[in-house]
Amino acid sequence: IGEIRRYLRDNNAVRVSRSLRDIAYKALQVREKLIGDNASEPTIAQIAEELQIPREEIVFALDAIQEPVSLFEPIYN
Amino acid sequence: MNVKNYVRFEFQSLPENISFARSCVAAFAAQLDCTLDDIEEIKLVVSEAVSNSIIHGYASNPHEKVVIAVSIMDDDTLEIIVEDYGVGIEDVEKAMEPTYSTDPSRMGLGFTFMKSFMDELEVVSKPGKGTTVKLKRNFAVANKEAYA
Amino acid sequence: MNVKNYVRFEFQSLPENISFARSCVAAFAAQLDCTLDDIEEIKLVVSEAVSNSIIHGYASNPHEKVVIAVSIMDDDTLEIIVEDYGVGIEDVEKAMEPTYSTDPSRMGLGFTFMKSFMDELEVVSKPGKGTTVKLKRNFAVANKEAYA
Ligand SMILES: Nc1ncnc2c1ncn2[C@@H]1O[C@H](COP(=O)(O)OP(=O)(O)O)[C@@H](O)[C@H]1O
Ligand SMILES: Nc1ncnc2c1ncn2[C@@H]1O[C@H](COP(=O)(O)OP(=O)(O)O)[C@@H](O)[C@H]1O
Ligand SMILES: [Mg+2]
Ligand SMILES: [Mg+2]
Repeated sequence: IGEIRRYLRDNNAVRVSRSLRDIAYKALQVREKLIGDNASEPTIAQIAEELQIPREEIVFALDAIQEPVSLFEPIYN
Repeated sequence: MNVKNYVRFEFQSLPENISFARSCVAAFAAQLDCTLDDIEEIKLVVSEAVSNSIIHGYASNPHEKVVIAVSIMDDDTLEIIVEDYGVGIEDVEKAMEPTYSTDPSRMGLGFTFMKSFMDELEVVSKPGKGTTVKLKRNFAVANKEAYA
Repeated sequence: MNVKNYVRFEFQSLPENISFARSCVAAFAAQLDCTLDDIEEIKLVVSEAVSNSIIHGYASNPHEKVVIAVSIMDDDTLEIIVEDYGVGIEDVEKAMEPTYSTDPSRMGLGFTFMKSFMDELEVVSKPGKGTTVKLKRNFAVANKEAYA
């Protein structure tokens, strides 16, 4: 069991669960900071690097706090 | 063009899968050198195409299948193909006109958004057979600056 | 068992797709009534299975194909199937033993994690043909309380 725990820790496999909201909020904060620093819109790779979170998790997190489906089209009804 | 990475999804024509598909395609596209704004546009475009397949193509029957194929080409080009095997479109040119919709309660702007957020939009449809929507966008830096 | 929702995806055997696949399966699984910790465990399990296909099955050749099929059954059961068409496993029972690995630099705990985080693990493999890993977990409340 000790070995398994060490493996998990070393591989950063099971990390402290962070809510999608939390990740999304941090991503938006970092984006603002990077815009301030570089006077240009950062790429997702730059945000991911700064947060040490995989790019796809940032994308899913931001999607989770968004309005469902389309901003423009009512889907049902 | 050289395909650098590729994914193909098949999923049930359920409304909850619109947002799932949108997130997955966006997550895959995030491998390209692009911004959060670019990703928002890709999400919108995928939502429009997938919801068209479910709502129009399958008349909201949840037991059908939607297919999405996404390719990253030459490190800077994204190609998204959304396919259904539903009712198809009689007159594609007409369907693509802004504000045209066969459903009076809808805005008829889906194809207009797809065209304006992507560099290329190609729709192939056969009544009774289904519809294929092919979307392409280049994210090369030169290209980005041209818009600035 | 009644399939409530289903997605199947195929992608290239590239290392960057491990994290992509993991996120997609997690997003799909989030339709179930489960906790953040459950989702983290599902991610881990998918990473292990997909990386096995890429690293062992395909010896890290990026031009091959990995397939994942995910089903939600009866509102509370998740089934994940990860499939490759790679070298296969000679002795599945041995491969599943804790700390067994054909690569001395690895820990040999992938299957052990899959078994411990899921309710069912089934591995079918044919040398020269490929490997199918089927994982199942039930998220019913009764089940959850038994662990509490
Ligand atoms: N996948 C599809 N299958 C069948 N018909 C479609 C499909 N996609 C679009 N259409 C037709 O094209 C029309 C225009 O589509 P769109 O621009 O997205 O507007 P809207 O969805 O608001 O009607 C739809 O009203 C429908 O008649
Ligand atoms: N998809 C696969 N294709 C071929 N061999 C595999 C596959 N998955 C697992 N194996 C074999 O089973 C062994 C044990 O796998 P695992 O428990 O994940 O440990 P590890 O990946 O650390 O070696 C691997 O070393 C490999 O020999
Ligand atoms: Mg539409
Ligand atoms: Mg392994």
